Amino acid sequence: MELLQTPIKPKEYRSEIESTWCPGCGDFGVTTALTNIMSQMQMDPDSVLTISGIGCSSRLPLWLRTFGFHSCHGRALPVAIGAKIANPDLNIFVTIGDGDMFSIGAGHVPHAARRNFDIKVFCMDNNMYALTKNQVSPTSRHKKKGSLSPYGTLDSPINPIELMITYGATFVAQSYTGSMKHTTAMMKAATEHKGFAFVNLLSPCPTFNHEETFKYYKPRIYDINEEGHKDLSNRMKALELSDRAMDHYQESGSDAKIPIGIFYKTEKPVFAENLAELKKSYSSAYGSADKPDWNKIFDQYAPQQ
Amino acid sequence: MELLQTPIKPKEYRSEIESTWCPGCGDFGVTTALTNIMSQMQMDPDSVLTISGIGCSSRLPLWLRTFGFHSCHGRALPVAIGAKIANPDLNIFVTIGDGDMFSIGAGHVPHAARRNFDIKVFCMDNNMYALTKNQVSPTSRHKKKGSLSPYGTLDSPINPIELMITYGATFVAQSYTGSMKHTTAMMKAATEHKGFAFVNLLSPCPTFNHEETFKYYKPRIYDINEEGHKDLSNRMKALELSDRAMDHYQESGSDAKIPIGIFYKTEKPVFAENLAELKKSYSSAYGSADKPDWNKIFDQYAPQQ
Amino acid sequence: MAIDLTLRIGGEGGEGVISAGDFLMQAASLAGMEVVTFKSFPAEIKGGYALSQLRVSDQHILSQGDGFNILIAFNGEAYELNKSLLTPGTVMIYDTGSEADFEPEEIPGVIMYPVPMGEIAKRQLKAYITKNMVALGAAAELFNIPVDTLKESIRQKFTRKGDKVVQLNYQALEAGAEHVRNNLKKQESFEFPKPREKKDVLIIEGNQAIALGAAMAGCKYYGAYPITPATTVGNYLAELILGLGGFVYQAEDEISALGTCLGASFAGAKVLTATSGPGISLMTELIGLGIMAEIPLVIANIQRGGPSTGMPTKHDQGDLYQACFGTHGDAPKIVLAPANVEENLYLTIDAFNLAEKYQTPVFLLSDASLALRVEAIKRPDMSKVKHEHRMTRNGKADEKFLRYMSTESGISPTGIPGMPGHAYAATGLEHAENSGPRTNPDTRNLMTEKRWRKFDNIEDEWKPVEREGDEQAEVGVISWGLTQSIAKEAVQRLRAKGLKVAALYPKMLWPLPVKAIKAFVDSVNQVLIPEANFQGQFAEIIKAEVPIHDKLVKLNVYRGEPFIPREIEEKIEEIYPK
Amino acid sequence: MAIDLTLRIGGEGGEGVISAGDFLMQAASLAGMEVVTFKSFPAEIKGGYALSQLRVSDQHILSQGDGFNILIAFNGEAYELNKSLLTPGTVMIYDTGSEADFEPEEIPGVIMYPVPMGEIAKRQLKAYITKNMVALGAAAELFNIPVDTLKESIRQKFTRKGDKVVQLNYQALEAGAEHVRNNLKKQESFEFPKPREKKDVLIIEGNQAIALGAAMAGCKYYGAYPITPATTVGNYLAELILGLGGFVYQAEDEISALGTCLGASFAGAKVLTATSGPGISLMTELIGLGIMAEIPLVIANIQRGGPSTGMPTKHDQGDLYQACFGTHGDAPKIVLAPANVEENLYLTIDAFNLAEKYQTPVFLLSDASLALRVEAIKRPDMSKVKHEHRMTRNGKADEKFLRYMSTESGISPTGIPGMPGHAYAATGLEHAENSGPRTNPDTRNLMTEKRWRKFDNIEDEWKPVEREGDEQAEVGVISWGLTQSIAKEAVQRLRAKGLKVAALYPKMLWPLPVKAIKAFVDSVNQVLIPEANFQGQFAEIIKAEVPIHDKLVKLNVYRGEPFIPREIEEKIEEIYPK
Ligand SMILES: Cc1ncc(C[n+]2csc(CCOP(=O)(O)OP(=O)(O)O)c2C)c(N)n1
Ligand SMILES: Cc1ncc(C[n+]2csc(CCOP(=O)(O)OP(=O)(O)O)c2C)c(N)n1
Ligand code: SF4
Ligand code: SF4
Ligand SMILES: [Mg+2]
Ligand SMILES: [Mg+2]
Repeated sequence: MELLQTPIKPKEYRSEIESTWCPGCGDFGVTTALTNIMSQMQMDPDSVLTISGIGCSSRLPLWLRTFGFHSCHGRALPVAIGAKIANPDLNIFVTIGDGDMFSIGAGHVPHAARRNFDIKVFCMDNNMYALTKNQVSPTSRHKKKGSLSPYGTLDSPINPIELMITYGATFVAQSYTGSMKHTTAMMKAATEHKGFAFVNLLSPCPTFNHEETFKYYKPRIYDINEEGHKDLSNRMKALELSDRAMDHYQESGSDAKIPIGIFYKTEKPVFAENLAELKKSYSSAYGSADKPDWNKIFDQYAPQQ
Repeated sequence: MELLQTPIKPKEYRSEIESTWCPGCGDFGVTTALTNIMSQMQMDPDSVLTISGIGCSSRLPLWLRTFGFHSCHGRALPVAIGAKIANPDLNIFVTIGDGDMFSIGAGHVPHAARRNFDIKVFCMDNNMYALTKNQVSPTSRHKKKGSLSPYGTLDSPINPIELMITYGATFVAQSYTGSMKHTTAMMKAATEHKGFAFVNLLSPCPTFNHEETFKYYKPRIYDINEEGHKDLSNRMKALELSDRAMDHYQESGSDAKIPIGIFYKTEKPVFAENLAELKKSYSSAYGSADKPDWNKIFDQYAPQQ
Repeated sequence: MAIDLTLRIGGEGGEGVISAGDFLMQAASLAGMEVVTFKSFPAEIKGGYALSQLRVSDQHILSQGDGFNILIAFNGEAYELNKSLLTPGTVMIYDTGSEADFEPEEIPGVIMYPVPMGEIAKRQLKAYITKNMVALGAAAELFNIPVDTLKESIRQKFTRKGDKVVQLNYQALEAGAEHVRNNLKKQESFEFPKPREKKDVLIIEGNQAIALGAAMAGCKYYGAYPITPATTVGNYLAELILGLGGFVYQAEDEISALGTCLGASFAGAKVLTATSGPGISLMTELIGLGIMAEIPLVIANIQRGGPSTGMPTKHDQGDLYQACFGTHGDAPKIVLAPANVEENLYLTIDAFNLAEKYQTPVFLLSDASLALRVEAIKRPDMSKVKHEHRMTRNGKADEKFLRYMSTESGISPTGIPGMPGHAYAATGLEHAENSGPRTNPDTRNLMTEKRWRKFDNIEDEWKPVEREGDEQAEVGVISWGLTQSIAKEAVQRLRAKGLKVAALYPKMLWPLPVKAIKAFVDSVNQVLIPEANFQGQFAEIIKAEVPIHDKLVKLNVYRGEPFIPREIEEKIEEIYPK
Repeated sequence: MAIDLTLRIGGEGGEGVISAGDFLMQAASLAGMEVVTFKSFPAEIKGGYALSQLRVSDQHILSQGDGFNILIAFNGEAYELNKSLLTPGTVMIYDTGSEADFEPEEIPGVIMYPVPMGEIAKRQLKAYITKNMVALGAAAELFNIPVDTLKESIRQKFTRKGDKVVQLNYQALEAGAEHVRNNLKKQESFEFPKPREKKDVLIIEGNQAIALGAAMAGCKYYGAYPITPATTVGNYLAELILGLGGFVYQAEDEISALGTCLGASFAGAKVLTATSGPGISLMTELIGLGIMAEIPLVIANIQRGGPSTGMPTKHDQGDLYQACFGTHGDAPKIVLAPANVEENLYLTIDAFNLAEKYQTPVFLLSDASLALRVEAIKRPDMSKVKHEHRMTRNGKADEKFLRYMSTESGISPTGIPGMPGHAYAATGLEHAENSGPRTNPDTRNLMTEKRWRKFDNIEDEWKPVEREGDEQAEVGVISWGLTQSIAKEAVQRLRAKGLKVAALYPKMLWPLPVKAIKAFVDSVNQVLIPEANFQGQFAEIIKAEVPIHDKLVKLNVYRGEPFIPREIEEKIEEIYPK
């Protein structure tokens, strides 16, 4: 492994493993934004752990010269939580897809969010399953066609933004990988936030998704923060805003705008803080945690007289 | 099996299998309410399928003389969905616990709700895991003690009402098993609703939970519908109301009231309707669905000239 | 003399490697030939090495063959990866000219036909994507591939894209042929079999056969979650089943998928799910519930390379252990494995019937190669297809219904929601005959024995084994799944050479058909068990029941590609007494 | 003469059956006796039949014993369920009077002591819940149980509830004793061993030993989801581990639990999870990830009756197959099984060390009975406990780091986040030495072989087998887990009788210690394999590797209760050459 130069340049955060993504894939923007941010913040790549599940998007950690864990489909969050509890000093990015996060991984999300782990979750939302060659995902619009529902799905989509706010995430934003500037800004704001941060990245899949394309998004996107949404800790307002985030999916409102920007941001003690406090209260239980007095421990099990 | 008399009395909906619940368990109220409702509506017990996962609460189907499926921990909803798709004429009740539904089963809930299956979900929420002898659940208050967190959990609770509205359930209510009248009313309204209906039943566990007891709830409960919440299809209002449902958990607001009643109710086509329509459009693909012309099917695979 | 020709196309995924192979397949069967294909997709969505191979003959074909006679190399990678197989007598058509990324060495004895396919497509036809058609045209000209039928299959594929597209492809085909006529001289004698009378066949892919078999068996519910290489079972079923009154449900994960199957089966439907190793792993708990609650289920595992995510697009037979032993507790079930596309169809039907009869989950073990293999199979005769239905009590509504009555056969009449007088609550808990939870030792013993007794005579009730070869043989081969079709070719070659060789082809792997295996083992001096997994899982399972330790020779590949017949042939020759 | 006394208490859950047993246990070890307990909880939260049994001796005790000498029956159900064991020479203390729900028959040779325990508790002490203390007091009086130590253990338990509660319990104890003094006459000669010098022991329950072993091994992370009978491992660890700088994380399900363990281990921590069959089933996919990514993990499976939800509180050894073969693909791992509480502790430590050394998931198979068994074990000596740590490269930051370097041992130096120059991305995909995904046959072969090679010599590197008995024996017993402790008692009894019997006690079940088993089998004429499962899972696994088919006799119970020594003893006598 090459020694790093200071300052570390974005491309030095890239690994020797070559990307297998299709040309034009929206996810390239996320990789670029992430290496840019790490470079801007001069993060030590050996202190960064990038975790994913399975999917096109979930390949991202492989392209990085940070520690990485390309785990199983839907399991990035549990893996991230374990790593964060074991070593709170690590900077943890979770880079996954809409299917990975909201379909097979859906059961983990509320619990990760409500515990406010200091983890940054970047969801590359291409509104479908790409790696398995075109099925609908939880963020697919009603009637979208997929290989298992060629007639157009009967399902209605979830709303990732609204869900994450409801779950208790302390930072919730959306961006669009067609705008490198906005994507970088959102991912950076998330990275700088202390707590569970979620950014939904509208990230087109030119190979399979011919509806939600760059061309589709470009004219519809508007920046809610620029257009006045500033009261970021107002949960009800954030919910109201997010309620309209999927309007463009309604057949009736097909030219509805698509909001990007920070919907919600609040401060709350992170899990590691609560845990550190708890540990402190137990730290002298057996002398010291590092070099405990084992006989003191064993005494607890000895018959006493 | 005994022949049923008409009209069928509530106790005829009980099976020969004896309950193993502790005396005083809140869940008895749910069993009683359910048999009452079935009797009031004169439901044919052979057309009823009661499905559960694993937990004290999940034993309920065993006490009933309906078809029942006491499945695996967290899996009641998928089982219910499969049964409903296979036979849309069945009346399906899902009777489960807070842990079963919102912890291990959490990943299934948004998907069941957004698809609007015509299923009634009665969650017996005792704010903890009882069958495994006292651990915290997703609805446990911050700092609640459980066997795996004897110091008081670091977690913050989820809000079941708010989640279910966000997920797209078309009927969302809360009741309290200390009031048989209200419990029956809510469960009946849910049963009469066409679509995915959820009732959170505050159902004390006298054996393990010495905080959220009947005594705790009684003075705090108030009926939101009686106190003016009538605009049931107003989603934002329902969210606002539900946002305050857990205020009593806050240390600062410990004498906060606890809302019961219908929070949200809306009409939306149920899954079975969408599916029936879809099937209709394919019904003559091979002559008829019942007696298809198999050679017409095989021809699709034959090399054609 | 019989013609037996294998043509391989290799190139980058997205260059039309697979579709070129498909056109050849179509054309060959339109012309009445026997055909078997072998395909391998890259793990990448775009790019990566893709392979499509076609074996054609005027005789019945068993396997994909040992290698190829003709290679069409679209790019340098295809050339590099196949170079070692370019032995004297083989032929290579390869890309050359301005668009080519490689220049092959000369290999003595290998006939080389350079065709500037990329260049012709790009310069002359202004459509680089027609490169595969140019190559096909060249091959057609060289090997006497019936151009009319080729055109017909192209027309069928592209007709909905408009006539312009069809014509463009025709032009490319012609341009390739013309290049050959003008520039190359045929230097060998390979050619396609002559067109002959069209047979009444269906051209079916492995996974498609499972879908069709399920439909034929009366499957009305398919609950699944997408996963390579199983997804296409559902793709093929999605619209087909709607026309038959059923539904394909895409669940949020495999646990939910199987949960819905359990619910649908409980409600009376015949159900299928298809997945691969990671999905089976997630389903493990609910499979156990199916076993305990005695609910019919058909679970197709289209195996891929494991463990973990492994090699999603590659051949492997490594999930047998899991199928037999993956669930916690003593958990009886049935495991079947088809050897080819036709068996995929008929064993799927058998799987449904066994599931209904024994009220049990049934595994169907296919794999990534079989999933993609295409065969022309005889048109099925629906009047010969039998349908089993789970036994219901059909008693009077006032008789006491014991759902789990401990019958002599171990199979208990069940009830279906809606049937009067059959109400019962299924449970994953140990239970008494009336389905109420119970843990006392007597009930436990009764129910455990009942669950196992169901399968006591299954080997006799359903003859799940085929045998071929000498009655007393020097070497006997036992194999399963796709490897059977390859072993069969090896065995037949050796018998043609006069070696005393026999083979046993079990279609049911669990419960192990012990009698048949014992009898077979007794009739041979050595037993060879070739398997595409590291541990030799079937060999180990057999060894536990039949003491073949001294006679056994294992042969294992775990490289992600199936055996070729020659490997098995050579192994047998090696151990054959000299 | 050696004293060996077994006292069983049976009654309804919630009546203090278990706590009465615990007080006796405490008192007996306070008095320096040897003790082993056996408990069985009902599946119900309240009610249902509960059993607590105590075996005391002045000698070392191996198992729970064959039955009991003394039964204390709290209710009619306890009497009914134990009636068949009331053989001549046994004693029953039973509830009588106004609160009793039964009236026993007279059984010839059985000594009966009626004690109105419920009545005394309710009428005299106005506290029905002291019924168990009244019974204890009666027993103490009859069998010379040291009352001071009994009182001491009662005081310790109730002191935080206040002196009033302690005194009430003392009174109940005394009331029971007084009833005996006034109304009954001792008619037999059973008595507790004499108090002797207190030994330096710890009184530990099965699951507690796993928790303590984990703490001693350096475990810093425990991620789990509650499930009977595994939950208490976490209960015991929750505060202990905090004092050692670690944490118990209650996840939302078992998949998440193991996911967090993988993350924590990847980040460098030593990790444990404990669960039971249904939890293992859910973890199956992620166990495969641990194998593929080569991540140390210790997974304790506290087995219960399966399949499915089965019998959550009952003894069973039915999850061995799943531990060895449950994951899809060819998936190497280590499986250990402790025979008693002391081994629970030390094998847990071994499990951590093996996980670190071989960079692999390690299973520890305990069960519902062992989970609850209490033993007095020797105080551990921490200076003798060894700690293995996974090998890290510790190379220069500018040297190329190949995480999955194919070394001779198959074990590759790893890196831990935070270490400079070790960054790599773990993946469940098949990968090259540098951890990049790769599917070509050569890499696949290299990595598959590397993963298996790790375990080639494990049997020699770590002697995981004990043997006892005659060097050449007529009957050799092979057993595993809790059954070992029972088989051991049977074997020792028979050897005392002069039979030529031997036993093999493997502590590692997978990879199978083939050499030791082969050698053992060669040294005996018949092999008996007793197991608490239906299929005889370990016997089958052995048969696949060692051809013992002709020598083998299986003995299986699957009733939800462990073997008793006499069953094994009698089976050996039955097959022993006459
Ligand atoms: C347990 C399991 N089930 C299914 C799969 C197959 N699979 C791989 S990726 C994927 C969906 C990916 O969708 P998404 O997360 O949106 O990622 P994308 O490819 O769209 O970036 C599926 C179903 C798997 N790898 N593991
Ligand atoms: C896969 C699996 N994990 C864990 C368990 C153990 N378990 C049984 S019930 C339960 C929690 C039940 O909580 P809840 O749903 O709230 O029901 P309650 O007992 O409180 O009514 C758990 C963890 C199980 N049966 N299966
Ligand atoms: S298939 Fe779509 S999501 Fe996947 S790499 Fe290609 S463009 Fe990106
Ligand atoms: S433990 Fe609690 S929830 Fe369970 S049956 Fe008893 S009272 Fe009800
Ligand atoms: Mg996606
Ligand atoms: Mg609960």
